[in-house]
Amino acid sequence: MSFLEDYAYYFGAFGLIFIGLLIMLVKHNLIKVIIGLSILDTGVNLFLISVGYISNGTAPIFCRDDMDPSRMVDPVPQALVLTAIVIGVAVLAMALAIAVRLYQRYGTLDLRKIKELRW
Amino acid sequence: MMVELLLIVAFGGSLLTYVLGKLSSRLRNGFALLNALALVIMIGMLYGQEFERSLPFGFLGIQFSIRMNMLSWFFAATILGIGLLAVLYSFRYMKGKERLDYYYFTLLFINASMLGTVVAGDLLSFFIFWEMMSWSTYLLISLRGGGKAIFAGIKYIIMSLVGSLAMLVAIVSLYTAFGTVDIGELAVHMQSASLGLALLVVILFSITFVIINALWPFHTWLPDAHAEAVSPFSAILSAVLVRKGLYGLFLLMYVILGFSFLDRLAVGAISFSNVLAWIGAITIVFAAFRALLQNDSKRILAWSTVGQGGYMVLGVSVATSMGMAGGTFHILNHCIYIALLFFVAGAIEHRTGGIRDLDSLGGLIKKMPVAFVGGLVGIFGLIGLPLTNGFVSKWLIYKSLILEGRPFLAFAAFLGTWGTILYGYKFIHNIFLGQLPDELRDVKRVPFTMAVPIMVLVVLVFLFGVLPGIPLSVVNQVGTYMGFEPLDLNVWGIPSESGTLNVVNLLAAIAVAGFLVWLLFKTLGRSTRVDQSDNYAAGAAIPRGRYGFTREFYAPLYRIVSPYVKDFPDALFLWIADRTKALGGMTRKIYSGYVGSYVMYIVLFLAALVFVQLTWSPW
Amino acid sequence: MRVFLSLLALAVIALGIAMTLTDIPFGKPKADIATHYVENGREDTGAVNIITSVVLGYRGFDTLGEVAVLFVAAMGLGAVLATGTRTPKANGWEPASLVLYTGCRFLFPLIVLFGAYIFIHGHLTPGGGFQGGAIIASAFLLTYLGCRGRRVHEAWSSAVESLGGLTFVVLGLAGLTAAGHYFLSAFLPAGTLGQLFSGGIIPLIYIAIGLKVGSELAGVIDRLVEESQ
Amino acid sequence: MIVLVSLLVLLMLCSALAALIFKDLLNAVIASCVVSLLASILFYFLHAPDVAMAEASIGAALVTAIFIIAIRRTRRHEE
Amino acid sequence: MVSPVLLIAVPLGLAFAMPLIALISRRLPRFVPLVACAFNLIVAIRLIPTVLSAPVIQRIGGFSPPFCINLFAGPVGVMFAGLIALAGLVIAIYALSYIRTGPTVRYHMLYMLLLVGATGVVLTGDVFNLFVFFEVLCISSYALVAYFGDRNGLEAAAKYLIQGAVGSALLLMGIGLLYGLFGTLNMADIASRIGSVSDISVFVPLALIVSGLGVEAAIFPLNAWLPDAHSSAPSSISAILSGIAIEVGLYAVVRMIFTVFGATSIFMFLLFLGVLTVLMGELCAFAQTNIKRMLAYSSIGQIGLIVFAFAMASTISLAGGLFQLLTHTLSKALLFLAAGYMIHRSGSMEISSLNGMGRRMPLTSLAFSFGAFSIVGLPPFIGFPSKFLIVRSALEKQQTLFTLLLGFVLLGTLVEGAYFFRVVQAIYFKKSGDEPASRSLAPALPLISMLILAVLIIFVGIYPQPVADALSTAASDLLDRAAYIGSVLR
Repeated sequence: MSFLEDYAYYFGAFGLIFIGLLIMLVKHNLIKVIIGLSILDTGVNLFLISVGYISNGTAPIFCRDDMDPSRMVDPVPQALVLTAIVIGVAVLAMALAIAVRLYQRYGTLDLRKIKELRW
Repeated sequence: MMVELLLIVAFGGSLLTYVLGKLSSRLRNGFALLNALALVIMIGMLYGQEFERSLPFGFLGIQFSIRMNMLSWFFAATILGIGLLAVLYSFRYMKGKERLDYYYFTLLFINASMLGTVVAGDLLSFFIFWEMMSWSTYLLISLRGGGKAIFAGIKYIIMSLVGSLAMLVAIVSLYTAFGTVDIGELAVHMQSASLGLALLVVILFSITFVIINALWPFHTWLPDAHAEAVSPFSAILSAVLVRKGLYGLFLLMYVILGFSFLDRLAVGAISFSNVLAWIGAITIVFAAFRALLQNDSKRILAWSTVGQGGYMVLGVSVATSMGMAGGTFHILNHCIYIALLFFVAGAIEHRTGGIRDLDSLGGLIKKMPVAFVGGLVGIFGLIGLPLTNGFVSKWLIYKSLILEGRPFLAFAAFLGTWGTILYGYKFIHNIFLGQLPDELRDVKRVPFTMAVPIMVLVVLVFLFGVLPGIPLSVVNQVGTYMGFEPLDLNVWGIPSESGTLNVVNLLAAIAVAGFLVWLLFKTLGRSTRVDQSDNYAAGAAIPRGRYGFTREFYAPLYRIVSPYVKDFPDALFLWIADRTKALGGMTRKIYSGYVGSYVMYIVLFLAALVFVQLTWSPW
Repeated sequence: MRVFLSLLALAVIALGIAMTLTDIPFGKPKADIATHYVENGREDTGAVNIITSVVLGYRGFDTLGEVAVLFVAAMGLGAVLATGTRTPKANGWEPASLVLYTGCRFLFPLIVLFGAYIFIHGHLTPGGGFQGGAIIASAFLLTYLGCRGRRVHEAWSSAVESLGGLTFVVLGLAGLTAAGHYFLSAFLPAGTLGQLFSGGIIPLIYIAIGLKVGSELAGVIDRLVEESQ
Repeated sequence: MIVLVSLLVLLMLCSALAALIFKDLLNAVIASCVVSLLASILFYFLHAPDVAMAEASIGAALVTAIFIIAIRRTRRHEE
Repeated sequence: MVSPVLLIAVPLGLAFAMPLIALISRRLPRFVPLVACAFNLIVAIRLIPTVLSAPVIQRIGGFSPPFCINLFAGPVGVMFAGLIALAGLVIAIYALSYIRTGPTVRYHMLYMLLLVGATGVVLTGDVFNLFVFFEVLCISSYALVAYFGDRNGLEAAAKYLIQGAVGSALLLMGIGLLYGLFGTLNMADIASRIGSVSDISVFVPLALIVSGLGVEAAIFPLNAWLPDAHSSAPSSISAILSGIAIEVGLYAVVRMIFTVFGATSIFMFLLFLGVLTVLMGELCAFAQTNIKRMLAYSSIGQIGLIVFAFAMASTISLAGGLFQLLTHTLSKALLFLAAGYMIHRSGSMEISSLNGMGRRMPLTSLAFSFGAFSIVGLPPFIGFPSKFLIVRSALEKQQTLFTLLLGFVLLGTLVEGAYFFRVVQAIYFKKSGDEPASRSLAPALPLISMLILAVLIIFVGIYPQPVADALSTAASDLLDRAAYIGSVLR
């Protein structure tokens, strides 16, 4: 039980990261690769937050004055993840815009066929 | 103060020529000539002075310095002398062609940077001027455009880049070892240098100087460069620029290291001077026979430059005072007659509308007598007939070889001279003698401004031939600067116990022989003009038109010799260039265009890093 | 072959990271920096929600960079899609039914109001500029799906975007020139803790960010959608 | 509580694998949306309400919307 | 004393204000990048003297360093900011007349944000802040590579984006691990705590961060995007990417390795990687026929040379590396700008189409050959002092390994000389094809920017002393880890 206790979130986070990387490595369709990218980002964010967790802690917001600061969860990773999620969205939006225009130019999204720039 | 002024005038002059060229071509030509003349006069005034001064500004913590002594004066005089003649010559020669401002700027810039290398007091400024000389030469070699010129240019710049990179590594390793690049201080430090460092420095420096001096393995750029360059520049290129390699060798062997140190490097028979001597010998023989078959007038002269380079190295590497004097004097002589021959070849090319192929020339003796005289005297100097300057220096070199007991080297030199005689005769015969082809009917005489340099050089050939004492006194001072005891000589020749050279007896002998021939010719009656058909051709039908026997002049000889004289270094370098291009073509396949593999490279790189850390953890 | 190679590489990386994770036990107490933030976050920045005090107070420069990233994404999208060719009329886009149409039009103001509530109370309750902006953008998304033809006004959205970013930078520069001469230093009074008007410049920045993110994400969706009509 | 968490984690990984396997891009996008939602719930369990809201509103809603619009304008099935 | 944060805040404010300016008048936004770069240049120049003596620590938000993001304006950082501003200014002048078609207002906005991202990466003292500005830099360069919207541009941008996104994800993972291990994000704070953890668990975040940043810094296996991106982007963008973006990525890698991790044992690996990058870049460039693709591969070669110089980790070698970096920025920008107008004039990117360009565009071809000569490292140009310093630092190690590797690197420069001179030959000495050689100079503005770069290249080449001194203080700042930690956490 205690093993699960410790490594559930890490297992989930790095599972997502490696599945995301696997999609990007294996798949040929550009949209599928971008989906892999989004899963990779979610995985990294999950890992960041699980690093900052305190066992049986509380959310770092003083809704009542008498909350004990020492039991509060680490706020810094949450600040980082807020920024990281929005950066992930920015990259995804840019990727999909380029994918759409690429489809208009090439007529296909299969990366094995989009190989004019090589050597 | 004079030397800094010299450099400023040289470099400033080249820039100013380009600017004036934009205004008017006459102004530019006048200024270029004035500039060259002024430089010659200034170098004249510097004769005999010997000093070393550091300049106010430096480069990355290294102080530049200027150095003037007999050795650098000797080379500076040849540079500026030939430069003046070439500038004078190129007024008329380059008249019709385009991009003249660019041509004059680069010509004067090359002269200035050569002057810089010779006058430089420390190895870094020597290197800077050296590199400026090499890339400006590259810009001038392929001036005429066209496939072969570009190929020649690329070949030259790559080989000179190899040379300068080797020299850079050598200079920097000297700097890191001794903290100074000044030639004087280095000469002192080098005596205590470790053998390994000295060996590295010697090898790297000699690679550079062998390449620029076009000795045997690295000669391949010279024939192409000369054949494609414009004649005035090929005169400078072969007379002076190629000899920077020898200046470098003198600097390395005698000034910095000193000959005693070089012997310490020797391992049994393989000493530095031996290797150099054998390279010189091979160059002489190889170039002589390669020159035989060339059909292009300039290519013959190019191969002869390669050959003569071998003589100089042979003389220098014997390292006795006589050999040294022979080698140095040969630089001066070669400089004179090769420039003369290139001027003649250029004049012919200029007048006959660019024809350089020997088979289609002939009988120009009547049309261009000045060119004929120049060509004949140049070939005499090249071959080394008595009364010409070539004879004296070759005599010195042969004598030192025999005195030192180096029979094989002497034999190689003789074989080389024999080859030189053959292709010298081919040069004269195909161009001037024989029958005049009809398309050359209306060839005009050599223009005056081109005739002047030719005549000046002809006079010099004879002057140094008949009165060797004058140049030899200069050569002696160069020898003493480098630590050799001077030859005892008088104006007319060199008295030595094992056979003196006395030009007076020679003159007497020749005068008597000449009188006898004249007498014989006078008494036995007139020669009669014979019609072309009144001839015996061993039964073959006598051709009505022009006798074409100058075609393939030495073909039978060459068929015997050619298997041994194949130019395999050239083939080797082309093969290497081809292999790098193929390798480039192969390595770029890594960028296959498929994104999946690019992401795979990133992940593999990361996995490799982690794997190495997990298993072997070197860091 | 490709799958095997990638699995192998990922396994090695996983092994490496697992070795590192042994040094980061899950749920261990926070480091000194985080305890400092939690303990005197309220006094330093005046915000009850410590995450907001970290996002805007202690690490405000990150958020400035973050706003710049979103701005770049919006502009980049505009640049990439602006030169596109018109795709043919999207078939199968039949108009929404009346119920959906009126429902969307009714829900739009409510969602926008809810989004505004989120980013105005950024320093008090969970949530902030980014979450409020996203909710506003989802309101615009709803109108695209429901009632066709209603599009965000181009000039308005770019004006709001640039004003939002500009207020953030100007507040920072004001901090630089006015009090304590540090960029983004809290020069407005912190007000009483827990009240709406507390936390110095934090609510102002979050409002600016909320509007900016809302208009930017709406603009992103608008440009992506616009070509398919 | 930890049993619920590990169940959610397993569900999340399965939907991520589903996104890998589905040929139809729309299903893959829906699978990635499910991953986002489950991650948002996990964030809630990790006492990070701000991030849960952000993940839900941006990660689940807007990203999925953008994906669907993009698929609409290109090709639905992965060739 | 002007504060370094202005270097980031003012251009960012101007970038945000640009949409408003665009609403006011269509033609005004084109000049905003010029104003911003000029401002940055002035601020950087005024900062350099104070910074050379002691680094300026600028605290954002008024809290003491480990608890806030601080800008570390050391000699390296401010010099980089000045270089970015200078190159940005020159290329902005060029782009005024080069970028005519398409959404030009958005081009100028993205261009400015690229410069803001670069300046941010160079000045920041916080790891996550480095990631955020790194993202600003990357996303704006993705968009700008796809600016022309043609087949090649979009393909290159798509590939560049995917690789860059994977790199950023790895970088973020590395930062997460660092935070997990040390609980802090301030570079100096991490540097002071780096010893407290076992060896393997310090190495994995280092590996992640190096490969994440390495993608942008174009180190050998990670630089597959560079040839496509730099050859199909608009020329002004290839110039800024080659001139600034990869150098900033390289600075980030070096700052992380030298200062934050102090991983002195990884230098040997970096040494071999640098030599490998040089050989790869030069050999591939040798086999190219497209001019911009050749210049892109030569950028890879030059980056390898700089990594080789940095990996030797002595003050002289770092100074040489920084000097070579300056050389590459100036000369590669000049090469791309000149190539841009030559391609514009000759219609195609093939080297064979550049034949006889010397007559048709004399000044642009002169600028191109200046750039080519200075990249190869010939004396009167800026390339020579930097190559001299690198050769000197390699030989000062007195070890046969370094001399051998230096041999390979010089072999690379030889191959580089070969293919650059081949192009210069084609420009000057080959006859152009059919139509008569009508002389048409490039318009005035690009000529001005090329002139500025050419003058800089020659001036610093002839008189490199002040630049060399400034760079050696910068090198010692990069090397001196304890001083960095001390000045920040005092």
